Amino acid sequence: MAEELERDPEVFIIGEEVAQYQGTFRVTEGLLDRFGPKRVIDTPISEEGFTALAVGAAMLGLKPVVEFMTINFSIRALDAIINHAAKNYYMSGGQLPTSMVVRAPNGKGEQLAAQHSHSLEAWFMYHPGMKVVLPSTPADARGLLKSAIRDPNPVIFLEHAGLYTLKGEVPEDEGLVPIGEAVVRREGKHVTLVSYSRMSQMCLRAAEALAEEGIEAEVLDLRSLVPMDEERLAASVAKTHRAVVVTEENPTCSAASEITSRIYKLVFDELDAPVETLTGEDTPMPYARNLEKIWAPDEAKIVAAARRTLARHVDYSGNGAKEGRATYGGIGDAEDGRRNGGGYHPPLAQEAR
Amino acid sequence: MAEELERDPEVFIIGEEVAQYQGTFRVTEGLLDRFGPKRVIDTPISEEGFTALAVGAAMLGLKPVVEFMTINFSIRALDAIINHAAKNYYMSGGQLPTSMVVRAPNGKGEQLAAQHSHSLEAWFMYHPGMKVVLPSTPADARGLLKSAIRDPNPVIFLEHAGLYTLKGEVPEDEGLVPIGEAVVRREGKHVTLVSYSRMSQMCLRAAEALAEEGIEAEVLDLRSLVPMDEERLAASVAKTHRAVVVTEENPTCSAASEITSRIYKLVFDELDAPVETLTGEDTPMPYARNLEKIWAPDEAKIVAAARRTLARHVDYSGNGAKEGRATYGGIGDAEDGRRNGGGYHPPLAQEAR
Amino acid sequence: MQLPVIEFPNTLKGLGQRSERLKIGVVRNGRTGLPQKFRCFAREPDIILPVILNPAVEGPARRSPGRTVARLTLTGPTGARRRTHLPVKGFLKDRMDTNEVLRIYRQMLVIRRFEDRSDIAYKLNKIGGYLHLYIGQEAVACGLISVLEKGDVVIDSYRDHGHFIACGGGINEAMAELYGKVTGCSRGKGGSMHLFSKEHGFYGGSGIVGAGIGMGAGLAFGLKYREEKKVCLCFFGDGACQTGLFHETMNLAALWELPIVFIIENNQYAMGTSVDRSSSEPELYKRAAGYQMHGERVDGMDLFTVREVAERVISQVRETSKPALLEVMTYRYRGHGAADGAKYRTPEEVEKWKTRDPIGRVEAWLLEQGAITEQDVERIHQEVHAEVEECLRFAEESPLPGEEELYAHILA
Amino acid sequence: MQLPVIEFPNTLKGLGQRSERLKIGVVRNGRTGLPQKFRCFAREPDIILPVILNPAVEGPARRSPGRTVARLTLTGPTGARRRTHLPVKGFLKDRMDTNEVLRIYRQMLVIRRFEDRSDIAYKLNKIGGYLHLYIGQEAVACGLISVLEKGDVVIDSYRDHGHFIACGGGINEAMAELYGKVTGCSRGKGGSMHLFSKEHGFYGGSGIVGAGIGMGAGLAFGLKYREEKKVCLCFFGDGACQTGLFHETMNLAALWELPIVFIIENNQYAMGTSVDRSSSEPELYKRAAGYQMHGERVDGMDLFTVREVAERVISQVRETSKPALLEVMTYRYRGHGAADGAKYRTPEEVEKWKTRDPIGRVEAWLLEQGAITEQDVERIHQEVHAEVEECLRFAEESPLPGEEELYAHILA
Ligand SMILES: Cc1ncc(C[n+]2csc(CCOP(=O)(O)OP(=O)(O)O)c2C)c(N)n1
Ligand SMILES: Cc1ncc(C[n+]2csc(CCOP(=O)(O)OP(=O)(O)O)c2C)c(N)n1
Ligand SMILES: [Mg+2]
Ligand SMILES: [Mg+2]
Repeated sequence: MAEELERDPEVFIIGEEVAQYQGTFRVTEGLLDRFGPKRVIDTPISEEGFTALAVGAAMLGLKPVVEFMTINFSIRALDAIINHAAKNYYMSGGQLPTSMVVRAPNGKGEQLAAQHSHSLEAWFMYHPGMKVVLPSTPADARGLLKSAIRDPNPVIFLEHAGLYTLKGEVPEDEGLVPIGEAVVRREGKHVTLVSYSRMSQMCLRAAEALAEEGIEAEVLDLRSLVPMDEERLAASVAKTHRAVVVTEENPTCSAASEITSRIYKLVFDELDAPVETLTGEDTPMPYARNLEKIWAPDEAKIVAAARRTLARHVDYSGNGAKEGRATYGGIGDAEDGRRNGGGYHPPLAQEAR
Repeated sequence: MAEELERDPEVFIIGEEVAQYQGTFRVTEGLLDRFGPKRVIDTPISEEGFTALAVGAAMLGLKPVVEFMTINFSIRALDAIINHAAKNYYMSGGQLPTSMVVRAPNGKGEQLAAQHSHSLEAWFMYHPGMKVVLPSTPADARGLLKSAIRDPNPVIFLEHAGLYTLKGEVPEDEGLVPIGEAVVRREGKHVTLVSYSRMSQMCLRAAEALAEEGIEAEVLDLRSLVPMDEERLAASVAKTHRAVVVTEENPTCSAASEITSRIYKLVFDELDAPVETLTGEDTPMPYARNLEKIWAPDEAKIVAAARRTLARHVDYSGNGAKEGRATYGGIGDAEDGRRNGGGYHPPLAQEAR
Repeated sequence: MQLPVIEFPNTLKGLGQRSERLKIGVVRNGRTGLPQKFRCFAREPDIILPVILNPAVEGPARRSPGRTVARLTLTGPTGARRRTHLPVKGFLKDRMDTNEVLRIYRQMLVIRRFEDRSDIAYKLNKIGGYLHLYIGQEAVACGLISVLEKGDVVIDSYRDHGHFIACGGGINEAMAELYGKVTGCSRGKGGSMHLFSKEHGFYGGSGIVGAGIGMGAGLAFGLKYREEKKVCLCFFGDGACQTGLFHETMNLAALWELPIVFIIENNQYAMGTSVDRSSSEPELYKRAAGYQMHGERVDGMDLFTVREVAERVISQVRETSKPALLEVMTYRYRGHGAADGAKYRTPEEVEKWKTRDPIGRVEAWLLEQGAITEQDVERIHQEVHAEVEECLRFAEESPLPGEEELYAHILA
Repeated sequence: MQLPVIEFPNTLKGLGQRSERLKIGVVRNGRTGLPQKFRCFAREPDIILPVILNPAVEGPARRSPGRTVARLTLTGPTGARRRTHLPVKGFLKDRMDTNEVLRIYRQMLVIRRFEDRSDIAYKLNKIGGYLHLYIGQEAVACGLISVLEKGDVVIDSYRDHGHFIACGGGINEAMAELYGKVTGCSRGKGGSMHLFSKEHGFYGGSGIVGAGIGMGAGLAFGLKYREEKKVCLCFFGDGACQTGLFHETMNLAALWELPIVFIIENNQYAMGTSVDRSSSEPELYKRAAGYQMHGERVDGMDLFTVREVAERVISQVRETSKPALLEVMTYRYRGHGAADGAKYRTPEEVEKWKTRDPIGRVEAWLLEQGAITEQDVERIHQEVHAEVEECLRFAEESPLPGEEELYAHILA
């Protein structure tokens, strides 16, 4: 962020406790000292007010980076985001692009209970006019944030408190990461694990566990949900013929549902098993530690879901498929269920262009 | 509504212009005269305030019926609905059920442009703790509203301005319609048209047009999205093997996406064609009459989508399916593409219980 | 309402330098006995003495030039105080450039005619959606916006035709927008509630009550950020004052000293709800005090009053970069939208307000002054009519937006 | 702060019946010369004379019993006025039942000990999520809630342990909730920010700043709807006053005359943001005027002051069903949450506030009065410690919620 503040004097940061307190999660640490109170601005608890203010400043051409302490508090500011930031450009017939970034930690923390654990990507995705970006590594966080700040559109930039302590290499150069490109974090051929943000780290761990069982899972990190990289998504699933979508949301009308139905739309005929959609449970987030643990997707659940996609015979007789689970005792057998051992690469991805 | 106000003195109506003005869409006409200002209450333009107030009253045991002039303005009140009405029961470990109804016209009007044309069912569906109900006939509107008012939970009751003028029979008795039951509005065997609210009327018209071409479409009106009647949904699609989901939303992370991915989850192996998902376009709502018309799903688009589900060969050789559109000139041929002429009724719906 | 201009050089002696602004004093009008709070400051070479007026009382409106005596307590920058009373010697309208008055008069006429004709077009189903007319309130937008400098900005609610035009937006583009044509200012994609003209510093209408309040503060923030000494005028309704965003924004603007004038166009109703049914404090300007912000009530049916206050307050906001809240008392002659019969008001009430019609009064004054003749009036009306007919023709004949417009301007 | 109780039967003559409330008069304290606004009304048999106190000034706190003279202007129900000055003859604490004081003293001790121990449990990772401690603010909840009747209700923010306990909620259920155990008041599903006890009229904490303000008005609305003559106490922080919901609710409550007391616990900070950095009007109670609502500042470090104001204001709200806003000046000794080091405050500032510790002062007074001995103090402390240890044991040994709890209580 400091680099962007340095680069463009019209970039400013605004939010609760971003300045003197150095940021609730210390993301904005040191920025006040370096750039002063004109550009790093503490606000009262007026989410709608300061967000609408940022939208107005963006209409004038400034580049606000709005921080919500957590995404949960953006609920108070949705009108400014949805009805104005995302629509002014359209409603004005192109006169007023709104270039701004809305940053916040999104998703569950640790025992923060029902009101403080929302994942809201699906809400933002529903409305056209914004990009929705969710990095999962330090390099992406930096590279995507830079791209977001330079983007002429409103960009919803959702971080994850569970990732703030993640260490990783960050390139020395500009390291811009373009918005809208998914990345294969691990190659595989038997099943694609589709995710983003914290869950893509979880998928990597699950893929390791699966590898021990001889299942080579491909891990696709979408990184951006709007725009979604349908090309890479289709290519990967067309290669593996199976997909597990993993997110940390509530299940209904979620990004996971959307990704799932997109996969069907893109590669219906390539699928050998129903897409497994793995989200949090369809409950408010409980406080109790043991319940919260059950709530969230984890390595074991991902492994189990991946196995399910593999544990089914495909019957080509035309009488429809049958669940194969009953006849398969162990996952070692699952290999048999796969067609051509995953070696079949249809040219669908290219066609989809 | 009058009947419920009569029945239970703890029911009251609160919203902008519901009393003296007789309701923006005259839905609450005459209620002020009959029940007085204690129970039919005009509010200032304070959506968050009066909604939170209603939530508090409901915590005490009263039965508020909150009206938003249109659902668009509920965006200001989402914190009260999502974080309190829907979660107090859970967070209090069962101490505080919140029995209230949130009513509003939802969906597009006529040329109301980007800010006044939202369909927000998907947003409410995302969060557990509420029911989401969308009637499409006068009898349902009455019967479901009564059930909603008597329901011990928050019920989001989404009407449609385009349906207020719809005339229809209303039973003379209590006419309660239980929440959570879909209804087959028209029987058919070739394709299921799944929808709710205004689009289910549109589907009925499309089904008529399809019938002229010899295609018998089944029209399923979900009526309630939370809870969703998965049993009837699965039964119908398992019967027809094809589905078109029609809603008046933006496409991404929509109720339509959710219904689509549920269909796949429920009856993956029964499907002979990808589910066609037909929504509004992925754009803010334009004002211009001609653009607004293109934006929305209509009879012709539904007919075309239904045809697409039918216009594909299924190749049982195991080499994957191919698009059949190229070889089919007319829809008359589509019959050939169907397996057993739709006469195959798997017992899946029963199994799903 | 007369706005006296007073010279009192003697009074200034001992109070500090002439060129500096005097602190506020409390003034009672000795003649009428009505307690009126005047706020008073010195300008070279005049002292402007505007009046906070409650139009329900209408006292000061009946005073005539030269007959008023005001008793003042003046406090100078040194803190020294002096009591005095002064005869009122002149009025803003005597001081204002006739051509400027004429220009605004004509602008108000254009707005009214534009609104009248769009109402008809709406009823003929040429225009869709909602249509909120500005008829009756013209002096508010025209008076305030007329004192802006280049680079100042304006933001508004959905009742936005008048402000768009007052900012200099073309009526062709406005009418074409209402018709949903691609030649409209927003390419037919916004409609009545979403007129925009970045070129003229008009940052649009919004259909969400109160939304412009928040964005307006953002515009002002931006102007200050760029150190431009520009101001933002932010127009909204009495109903919008009951939204949470009003409170949050007033606080932010005062706390951060943003150069913005919040203008409540108090037309007494929010749809069918009168102010006393929606506000626990019906004198809305009083809420400014809770933010340590300057607030005052203004008669919005009189162009000269509006202009007077506008000159004073806008220059004050520009100089100090401290926000102000104006509650401008006005009235919409028509229903809330073109489809609203407005049965919640009595015909008498409407008629009473019409007797104070802002256009009629300026017209009468121009005639009285001999600045124009009855013939001029006739001619100007005809010109305006022709102009508006032309914009209807323009809108009618313009093409619809092409299908490609549906997906244009979503992401930049 | 001393709260004088004054008898002035003579003064009442000619002002109307004794039993009726007197209108507010303005009082200046002749001795200290500090301008203090006293609000004054008659009760049988005493006149209560509470003080609006700015704790920064701390003038009245230094007066000692019997030495104060207050000059009053009293206005009776007939409108007749009388000027007088009166010696202060007594104090609330002389009048208050010692047992009641003792009960509240013990309650404050329980809260403080509870908080201290939960802080440790948090650091031992027995408690998760956020933990907002109430240490330092005990007199606010205890003083106000102590005057409630059965059927009155309370609603709160996330800093809710103290209020839960003051309402009568069991500390076992509270601690078990913090531990996430099924024996917790919310079955372990709410945690620290979501204590609830419908049984004791405590309608919970909420993690969303300001949310309880709106729901509190709803509770009050319900009480009035049922014509129950009950009131709602609604507690929230200084930070919450900058939310839009504060404004919308204040307006609704005043407009509809809801029986609610809004209580700002002004502990000077919202997380790291001091009031003057978040509010354009740092004297928050003044905003009440913008809603034509009664507002006043109260010293929240003195139990007797709080209790005094509580008695007067709550009974007034109960009778008139008009809301009131109290800004209670207090301080949290710890950080915002148990994880916050609170570096944004100086140690001197914290120490200064601790010298006015609400528990210590009541303890001192009880000792002075001879109501308790040093030995009693020792014993009470030990009892309280044992009680709190017991609740920790209870929490520790209680079972976790079963898996079936995950899907329980979503829909009724
Ligand atoms: C948030 C929101 N709530 C409700 C509405 C519906 N609505 C449109 S205009 C209006 C009345 C506004 O009145 P006021 O602010 O006084 O402006 P006026 O129409 O008098 O110019 C209402 C309630 C809306 N557009 N937005
Ligand atoms: C809407 C919202 N915004 C931000 C937060 C994060 N937050 C939690 S407590 C707090 C400070 C509140 O301060 P105040 O109202 O003074 O209460 P106090 O903590 O001092 O008791 C903030 C900003 C929140 N919980 N909800
Ligand atoms: Mg109005
Ligand atoms: Mg605080």
